[in-house]
Amino acid sequence: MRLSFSEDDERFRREVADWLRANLCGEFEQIRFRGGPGDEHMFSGERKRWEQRMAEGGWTCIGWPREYGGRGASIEQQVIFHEEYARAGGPGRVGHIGEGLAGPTIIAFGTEEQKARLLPGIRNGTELWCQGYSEPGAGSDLANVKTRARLENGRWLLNGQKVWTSLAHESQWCFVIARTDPESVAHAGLGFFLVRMDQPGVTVRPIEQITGTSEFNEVFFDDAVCDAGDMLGKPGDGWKIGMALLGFERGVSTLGQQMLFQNELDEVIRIAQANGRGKDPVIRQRIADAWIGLRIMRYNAMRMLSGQQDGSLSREATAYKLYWAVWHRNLGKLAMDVLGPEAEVIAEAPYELTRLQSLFLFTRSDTIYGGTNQIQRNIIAERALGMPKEPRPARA
Amino acid sequence: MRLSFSEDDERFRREVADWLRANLCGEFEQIRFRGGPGDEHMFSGERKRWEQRMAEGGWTCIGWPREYGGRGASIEQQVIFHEEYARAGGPGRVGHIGEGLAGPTIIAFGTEEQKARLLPGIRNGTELWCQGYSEPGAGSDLANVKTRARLENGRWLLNGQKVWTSLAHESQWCFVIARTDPESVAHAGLGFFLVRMDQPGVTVRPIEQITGTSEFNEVFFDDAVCDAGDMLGKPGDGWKIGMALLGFERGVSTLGQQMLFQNELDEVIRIAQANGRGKDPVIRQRIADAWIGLRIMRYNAMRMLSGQQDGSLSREATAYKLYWAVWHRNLGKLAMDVLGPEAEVIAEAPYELTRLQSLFLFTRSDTIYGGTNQIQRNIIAERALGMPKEPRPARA
Amino acid sequence: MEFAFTEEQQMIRETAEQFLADHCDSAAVRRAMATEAGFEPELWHRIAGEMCWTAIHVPEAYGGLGLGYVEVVALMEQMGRRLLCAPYFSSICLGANALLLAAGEAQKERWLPAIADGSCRATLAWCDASGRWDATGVSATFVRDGEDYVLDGDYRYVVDGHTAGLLIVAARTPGSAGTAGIGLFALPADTAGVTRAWLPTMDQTRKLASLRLEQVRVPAAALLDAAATDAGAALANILALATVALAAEQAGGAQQILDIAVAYTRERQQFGRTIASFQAVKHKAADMMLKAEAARSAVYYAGCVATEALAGGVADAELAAAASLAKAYCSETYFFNAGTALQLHGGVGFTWEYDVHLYFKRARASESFLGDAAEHRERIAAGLGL
Amino acid sequence: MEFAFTEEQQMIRETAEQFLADHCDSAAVRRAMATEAGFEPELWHRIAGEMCWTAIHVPEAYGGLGLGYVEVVALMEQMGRRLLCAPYFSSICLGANALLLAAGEAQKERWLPAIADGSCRATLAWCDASGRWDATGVSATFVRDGEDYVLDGDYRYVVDGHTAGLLIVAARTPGSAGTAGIGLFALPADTAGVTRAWLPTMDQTRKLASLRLEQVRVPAAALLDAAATDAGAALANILALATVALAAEQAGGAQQILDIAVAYTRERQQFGRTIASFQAVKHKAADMMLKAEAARSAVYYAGCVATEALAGGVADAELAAAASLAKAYCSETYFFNAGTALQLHGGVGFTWEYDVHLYFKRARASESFLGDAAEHRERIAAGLGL
Repeated sequence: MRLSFSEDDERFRREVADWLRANLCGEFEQIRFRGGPGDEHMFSGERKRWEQRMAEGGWTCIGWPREYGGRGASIEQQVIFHEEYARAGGPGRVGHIGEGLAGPTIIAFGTEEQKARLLPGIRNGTELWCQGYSEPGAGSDLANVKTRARLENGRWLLNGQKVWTSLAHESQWCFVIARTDPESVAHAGLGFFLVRMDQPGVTVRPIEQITGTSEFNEVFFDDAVCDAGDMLGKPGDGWKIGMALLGFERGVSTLGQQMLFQNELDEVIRIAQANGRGKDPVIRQRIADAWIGLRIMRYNAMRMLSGQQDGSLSREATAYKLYWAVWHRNLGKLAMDVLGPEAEVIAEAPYELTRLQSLFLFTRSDTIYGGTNQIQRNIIAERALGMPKEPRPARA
Repeated sequence: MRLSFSEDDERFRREVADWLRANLCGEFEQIRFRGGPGDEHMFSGERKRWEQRMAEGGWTCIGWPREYGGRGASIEQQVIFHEEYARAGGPGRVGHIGEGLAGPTIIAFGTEEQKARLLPGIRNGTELWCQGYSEPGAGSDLANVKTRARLENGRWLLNGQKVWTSLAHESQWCFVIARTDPESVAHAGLGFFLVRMDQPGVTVRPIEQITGTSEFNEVFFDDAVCDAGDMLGKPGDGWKIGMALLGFERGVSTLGQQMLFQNELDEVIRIAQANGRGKDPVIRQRIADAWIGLRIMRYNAMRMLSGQQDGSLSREATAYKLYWAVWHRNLGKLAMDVLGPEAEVIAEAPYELTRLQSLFLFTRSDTIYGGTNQIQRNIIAERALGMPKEPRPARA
Repeated sequence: MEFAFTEEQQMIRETAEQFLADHCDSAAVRRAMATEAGFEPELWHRIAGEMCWTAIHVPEAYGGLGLGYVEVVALMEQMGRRLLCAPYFSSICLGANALLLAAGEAQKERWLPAIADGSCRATLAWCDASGRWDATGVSATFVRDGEDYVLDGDYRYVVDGHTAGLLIVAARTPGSAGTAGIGLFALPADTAGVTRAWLPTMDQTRKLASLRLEQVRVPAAALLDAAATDAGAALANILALATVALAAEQAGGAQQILDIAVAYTRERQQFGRTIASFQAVKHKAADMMLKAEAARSAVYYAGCVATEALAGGVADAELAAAASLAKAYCSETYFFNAGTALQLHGGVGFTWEYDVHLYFKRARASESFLGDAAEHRERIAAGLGL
Repeated sequence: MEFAFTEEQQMIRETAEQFLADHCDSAAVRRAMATEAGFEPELWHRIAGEMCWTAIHVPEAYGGLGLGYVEVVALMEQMGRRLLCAPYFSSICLGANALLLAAGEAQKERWLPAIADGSCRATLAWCDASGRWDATGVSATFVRDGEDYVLDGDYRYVVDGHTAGLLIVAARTPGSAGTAGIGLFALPADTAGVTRAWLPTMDQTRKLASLRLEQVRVPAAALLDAAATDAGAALANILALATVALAAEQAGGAQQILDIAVAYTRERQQFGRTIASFQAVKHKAADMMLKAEAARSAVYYAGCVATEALAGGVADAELAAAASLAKAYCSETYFFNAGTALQLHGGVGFTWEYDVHLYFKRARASESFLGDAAEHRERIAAGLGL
């Protein structure tokens, strides 16, 4: 058991840091530390250009195999990359759904033709992806898919609605789970579709959020067309592929996420030092608690990654989402309490929030999306602790 | 809305206080502040004599109608009595199950013969009662009654086991819910029996508790005899009567209980002042929180009692048990933390605990007995908020 | 002991409930909160003229109804339920109370009738950017200059400070500190040297402002003379009364957001059943109810104490303790309930369209306003001799 | 980065798990805890002689195995799971560490081999009845008298102080305060002038004692000379190492009581189903698991830092922060998990017969021992420059 990285890894760290220092400047200076949660709608043009700059430097998709344009980077290297990226204030990645979700899923389930056709756009930062998972009214019940797909003249026609889709405006592609078998229920009869966004059958409508901004969208499919060759797997594979995709979500980016958390916590600490609330014993307790929680989050993640070399989802990994979501939500509250009465004052009328206000409000969604805390606790109890599922209700 | 008592009530308060001052002394000095939760096994002889002294003064069963030996005291007077009793350090009442539970139940459901025969013993402090509610393995599932009663030669013979019965050794009577219809399940087919403890068919076995003491007992019935005239109501009435009895538990004694809580909190505050922990900002927060919680408990109870004049169980009453149980449990923990490392040191080897250690350990049962916190939350959600019961499981 | 509303109080409460349900629905709140003033004059006129809420605890001698603070508490609870956007809290629970506790007879006669009939909207300004809610937050100064006083200083977080017609401001003699040397002044908002600016806030349902006083000259009669230049204790009592009212508003909000959440969970289906049937959901709701009920007990109690305090019947320390008790409990309860309601709503709780966020933001704003739970607990600890 | 046990560490851990499952069941714990000494010599002999746990992180030069503190942490975690009643914590995590950090070469050679082979059981005494766990709790004094030192003073809460053979005591020069003027002395427990008494405690699984030193005369060689009379920093590091070990024990207990509770709820039927199928029960268990896993991460991290610290590789502040982090988190976790387990057991959790109360009491005792969570958080806040 050891906390430090190897010399090779440290060399790699310097390489990343050097590249970022040389490139995340000039026109990109303005997007440093921007585009994170609560700020995802900002600077989308600049952030798209930044994605391509990253690609030129060979810093997109570094965890992908070399044959698909990646670097085949080790877990350590990926961790280091995400840490340095966050440390340097790298902006929220507009390409992260392609790189982290769509790409790995295509690599795992796609045909060679699909890989050859779709992966380069992700790798090169020229094609962005968004996700069509949740449906209105389904919430955490992901299998409750009502969007339908029917095959007509060799093309799939999709009808239905997805919700909570971020970056839908910016993306060229959306992956969509839809029901291919109209008679099916729950997990069966689903297909996994790769759908072009730029077509008449697709409409994007922003959702106005608690923050007054609209990172998330509703996406409507009205006979949206998906070529037969743009289905991943076969009809009926949708659930299996979708679950595998969710598995890719956990992992190496967590330590980068933590670095962003650290930036936020540091800001809170600076404010507490400046406005005198850092002398308040109760605030001190809470800041120390946040600091402890974040340090532990780091070692949780390192255990999770160290144990994940074999690809299995370890016991500790089931608790990770719940852990960070609650921590982050508490940090948002702490930020407000450290600010005291000044926490209320917004940046500008009518309703432009400060960064910490956005943090406060946005972190309320952390405990909801990607499976609410309640769902997470069910998962922990059932999968990690082997406790029984709730008995199915008797039919009324 | 008004907080103060009427002049008549204040006169009554002085009367109670005067009587206690004149009587709770001499041989009874040693039992002041004794016999509460965690201490119920102590001084049972003295406390039985005290019960009779109370009876002589006309201070038992004051809320009962005059015709059954009570004073027909108003709710305000009962509240005052319990407050003054607790303030004076009146010992834990060995007669409280008879006075507060058995008696009111007999008054409500008994025949005139039963009332005439059974109430005077309670009123005069000569016959003590214990309760046979819980069964091993049933826990909060009160309807899960396995104790059976069969009628033979005009007498009921009881077989089964009850648990968590306090004062079983001291009592002349036990009320027992038992199944009269062996085919029945859950709430149906139960009877409510008044059983003499002093008979060969009844065996009492103390339960050794977390404190090393044994306030609670198991009670075994092996063909225990209950005369036909000692059944309350009819076969099948058991659940109805039992539930009514539980209803009598809530009420006027709560403000007396709160006075005991106040004594405990005052002791914690004194310790904090003495040992310097009262300067610790975190401890200060917790003590203030406890103080706030207890004050609110008082006004919760007053609202409950003010609203209860019509006998209905108000919305706020459903939350009362959960509220005080959690408060008291937190106080136990606070007491330990105020003591700091000294909290560990017991009064005497091998295992005689201090009063506050007993409080700490005993309060862990507050959130369990009489319906666990989990059951209480179900009750609040279903009865007060009208949320649906959990669907019955489909049969496997 | 009669710890329940009297029939008259019950009637006031029910009338308020009905009025607000009719006139203060989500659309009305959203209309009002989007404006800089933060309230709709028509509604204010009805509240004052028709409902007479502005007159409720003002003595009959000054054009009021002469009722107690329990009635104010009952109203504030209902206003909190509906997120009423109106300068009631500022004008009545700050302004009127300041006059009642600190003004001389002539000053009361001059100002209270107009406040009671709603034609004058008052507020109280005391703390500066430090955000210290007690006398130590007063940094503005006053000096005597002939027949006048000259006031200088900055105020922040002044409720409805940009729209009130009458400003009651706390200032101190230069060099004084703590609770000593405080004076309260009543001055029309258009007095020369007063500048004021809206402070747009995250919670849009209560409007704050900053005030600047530069060489503001007021006649000697502007000094509230019952407490004169030793108004530290009066200021503490005024703030305690305001705190009780705020706590009542919080208790109302905590109850309403519980009701909204329960209604939503009963409607919402997931995994083939209404989510209200899940134990995790039920237990959250149960915890919310326990807190909402306890919050109500706390504010009714504090309302009784405040009524007696206004009648001169209790010690300052008792009023302060009751206010701190209520504020500490209600602050945490409202935020807990609003946060839990947001969680129980899932994704839609995160949208602008649903009302949950309005409660959530109001809960946060109210939590820190006039001191958060930790601050009030510390006050209580000090009062316990710790 | 390799944040998982090495194969060798894994083997040590698994061997310990098996050994303790075999030799430290509930009956063994109950036998040992009922005695004044608090341990069974046979088990101690096996732990030391057969398992070599007492030698684990003692350098090979002093008869030890020369492994790291991660291994100690792994063992303490397992001991915590089984509530091992043995003087391991006192002798190794206090006594041996004190010698390792503060003793001179000759002193190490004299004492460590006997500690490593278990024939000598050591402990550390420092704080008095104030229960202040750092150098400020040291009130015993030492004065030089010719070739000797003379020690006077009282100690309380000394782990295994009534049974240890070697006492390492902290004392201060008369008139000194805080971390200055501290010396550590190693003296046989039977030195003249030493009286010691068992302090019976609520948690019976770890024994405490009080010590009184009256005109205790020790030779100059008893002063641990690497830190000499400026041992304040060394004492802090010794306590930090002990704190890490204690946190590991807490993490183990927190895990075990979770396992016990889950097993119980799966077995227990109520309302016609296993109570483990109720969401309220599952969610409590999930929270326990989250905490237990995080506690484990915290102590493994702290174990790594401690290993480096013993090798002289990290700053004192980093060790202190790691220890405080681990102790703060594990203290709350263990108490939460034990309390929750008691609740999930219902009535039987309240009986002497079931083991839950043993964990519950140990959790409480460990929580305050060496500083509770609030104290350690405050230390961290100070370290953050707040």
